[in-house]
Amino acid sequence: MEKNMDKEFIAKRVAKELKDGDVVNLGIGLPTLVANYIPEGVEITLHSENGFVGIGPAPKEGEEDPYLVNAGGQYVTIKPGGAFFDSAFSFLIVRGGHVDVTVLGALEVDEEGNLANWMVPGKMVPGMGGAMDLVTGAKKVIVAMNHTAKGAPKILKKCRLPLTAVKCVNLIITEMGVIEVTDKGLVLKEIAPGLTVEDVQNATEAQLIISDDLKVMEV
Amino acid sequence: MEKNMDKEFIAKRVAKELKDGDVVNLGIGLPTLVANYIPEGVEITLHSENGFVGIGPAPKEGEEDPYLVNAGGQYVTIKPGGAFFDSAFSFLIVRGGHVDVTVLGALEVDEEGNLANWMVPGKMVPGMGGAMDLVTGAKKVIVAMNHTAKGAPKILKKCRLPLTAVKCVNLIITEMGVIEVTDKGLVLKEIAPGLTVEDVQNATEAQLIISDDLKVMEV
Amino acid sequence: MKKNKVISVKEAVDMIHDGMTIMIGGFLGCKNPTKLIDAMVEKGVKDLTLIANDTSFPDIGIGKLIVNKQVKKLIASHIGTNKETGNQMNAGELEVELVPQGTLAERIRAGGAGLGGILTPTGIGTVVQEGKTIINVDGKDYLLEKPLRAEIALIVGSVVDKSGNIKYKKATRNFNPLMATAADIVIVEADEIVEVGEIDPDDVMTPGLFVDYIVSGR
Amino acid sequence: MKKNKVISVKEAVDMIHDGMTIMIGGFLGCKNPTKLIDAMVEKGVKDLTLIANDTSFPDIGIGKLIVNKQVKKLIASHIGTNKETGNQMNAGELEVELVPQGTLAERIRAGGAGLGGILTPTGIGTVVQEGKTIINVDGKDYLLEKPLRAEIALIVGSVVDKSGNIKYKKATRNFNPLMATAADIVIVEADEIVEVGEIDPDDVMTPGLFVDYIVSGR
Repeated sequence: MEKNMDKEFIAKRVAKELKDGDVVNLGIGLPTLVANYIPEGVEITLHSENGFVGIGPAPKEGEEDPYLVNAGGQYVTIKPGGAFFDSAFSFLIVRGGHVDVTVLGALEVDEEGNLANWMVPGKMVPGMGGAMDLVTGAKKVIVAMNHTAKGAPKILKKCRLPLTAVKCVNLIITEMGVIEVTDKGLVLKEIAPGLTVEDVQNATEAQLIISDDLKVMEV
Repeated sequence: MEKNMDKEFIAKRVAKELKDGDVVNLGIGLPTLVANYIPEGVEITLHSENGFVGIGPAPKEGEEDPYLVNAGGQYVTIKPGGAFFDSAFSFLIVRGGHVDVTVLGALEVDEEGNLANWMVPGKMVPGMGGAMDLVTGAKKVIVAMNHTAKGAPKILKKCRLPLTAVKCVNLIITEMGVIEVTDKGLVLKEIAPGLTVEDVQNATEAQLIISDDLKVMEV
Repeated sequence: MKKNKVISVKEAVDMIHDGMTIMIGGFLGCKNPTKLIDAMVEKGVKDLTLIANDTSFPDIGIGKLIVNKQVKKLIASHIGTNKETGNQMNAGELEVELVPQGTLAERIRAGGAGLGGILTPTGIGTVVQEGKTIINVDGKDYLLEKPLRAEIALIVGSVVDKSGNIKYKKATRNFNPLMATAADIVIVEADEIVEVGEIDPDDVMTPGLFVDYIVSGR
Repeated sequence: MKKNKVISVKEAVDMIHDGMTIMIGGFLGCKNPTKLIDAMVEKGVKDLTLIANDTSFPDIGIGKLIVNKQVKKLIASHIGTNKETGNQMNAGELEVELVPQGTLAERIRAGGAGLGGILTPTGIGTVVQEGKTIINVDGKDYLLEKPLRAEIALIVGSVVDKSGNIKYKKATRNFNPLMATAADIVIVEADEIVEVGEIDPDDVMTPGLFVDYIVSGR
């Protein structure tokens, strides 16, 4: 699959994890795409960590409101029933466990559910922004990412980059499969069409436990 | 002086301590009277710990608003320029040092500025309400009270009742005088008309230091 | 979030059982959720742990729960306006934990905010510090005060939309927005229920995501 | 409180000196106090310790202070949108303390609220915990995060009355109401200045008692 098709495929699969009524925070990049694929009949509330819930679609050209941007600084809208608040309250929502699902990218994830997604020492140090609070506080943390980076596995035995948080990831969704983080390790629960378990394991440094009930990934 | 005249006298003297622009919290009882004697040209903002600033005068009969009571549960009004908030924010104001002056009664005060005003074990245990936060957080703590209770001194060498806070009182204003709490002890700075220093000391358990610049209390 | 969270007072009180920990909003009877409280009194649910600013007056709001001896343990800042609270406390029938008002607010907020506690100077050198950890930060002592949470919070809202967004009017805000964040189930008694979208997003003081159920206070 | 706190941008910036600790509100350039910042750039005040969520973009708001090398130390949650920040950090010209966004907000709030610190689970097991005290509360580890305060806070307000009461509109609230509580001098850059009494007391998000001066952002 091509990169862009991968992204779409991953985003669609993530969207299926969301339940009616969920409060959801979507990270910048791939995770943002998830909003485009919310299943029929499911209504979710999107949290924007700069200070509101109820993110709506992008505004039409010429209707951008300088008072209304998302946490990435892009112009957005707010849906009826949304609410604005300050940064302390925004992270009361996050840290207090009032966000049902957060979806974000990763540089590395490991067998224990440790996550590294905020810096590469000496290279990229953008800061953690709200990520550390989100993965610590959200009820469910879904990592949505490409399975490998330039051919190198991103799902490792042990993260090597500085962590975002320890034992925080619940589910990993890539273009190759769906992996659940359990006390026993990483369980491959779904596999992308056309791939074998060996394909996935070969692209993964961590040892995968294969679910007795392994399914084909559907989006 | 009679009790009620005492109260009025004390309240008037306390009012002279308030400066234009001060944010002030007045305790229940005698301290509340202070609001009636604010000097001409001085505008203060009254803080109500249940959640607003800008307490106005009592409403006219028939114009009481069940949504608008003070921390004593009495109907009040709010002045133009006032603001409502929740209890956490109300005490952010208090604890954070944003109240310039708090005026409250005492059961006992001592030489170190320790204050006891919230309980008499086995007898009266109303709870501290906001008092502990107020005397800990306000920039200036003024105790306004009768000098003695049933003839017994209330200004002691050391408080015997459970404390509201340690070393918190800045100024004590009674019907007999004005006493400043300093590192060296209690300094009598003003004395009520017609009284001698001995009169005040006799009604006081703590040793008073007499100010070189002792003045007659004027209201 | 459910799209319409409005239920009857009876349905609400059916969720409240003996022995539960309950937060109740309001300040000295000013806008306690009286319909819910009256129904609790009628149901006779008992052995409650109650977290509230005060116990109001004997015949008003929360006060009735005390008079009716439905509360086993009380966490509050002030009980002086309801003599019955003091009587039951002195008789050993009611356990009372008195908490400075600002600390009570901050502990509830911490419970809602996922904080493990807050450090406050309030209570240092008093009976409030008994049994608590004192932590020195940069030369000054503070009490470590732990978060408070409840199984159910019963709060009031002046204007509530059907998704649970709340606007509080005037001095009725008090502990309500804090309690809304710190309980497993949050039930708001609404003075006025409106359609979703009728409250300006700038005016929402408690977002609907915190609210599970709405009852009419009318 | 002064009755009319409105001053000129020049009078405001005259209060800002080399070496000061300054908080600046806004989020990724969304409503930084740009008039005040531009005047700071013009004045060339330097060696600042800056507390802000982020360093915006190189040519917008706070970003200019970085590009102009006026900041000695930065406390922020995110610097990825302004490459110059990273460059100066890597070159050892700028000291950067990266703080999780929720922790940054809570530390500023603690500074305003007179708290000695807060206990947060965020950052446990990461580089954020380096040099900090870990406190176990009821079996769970938390970081003790200390309060932040500044000498001056420069914030924005959408509607500000002459006594300093502020209403923020939409997503412009972010760190502004927190910073308003946590600095010795608070200067608000107002989109609109109105007379006292024009903002409904229910709509005031920062009471005027926190605000020392107002400048027009028009």
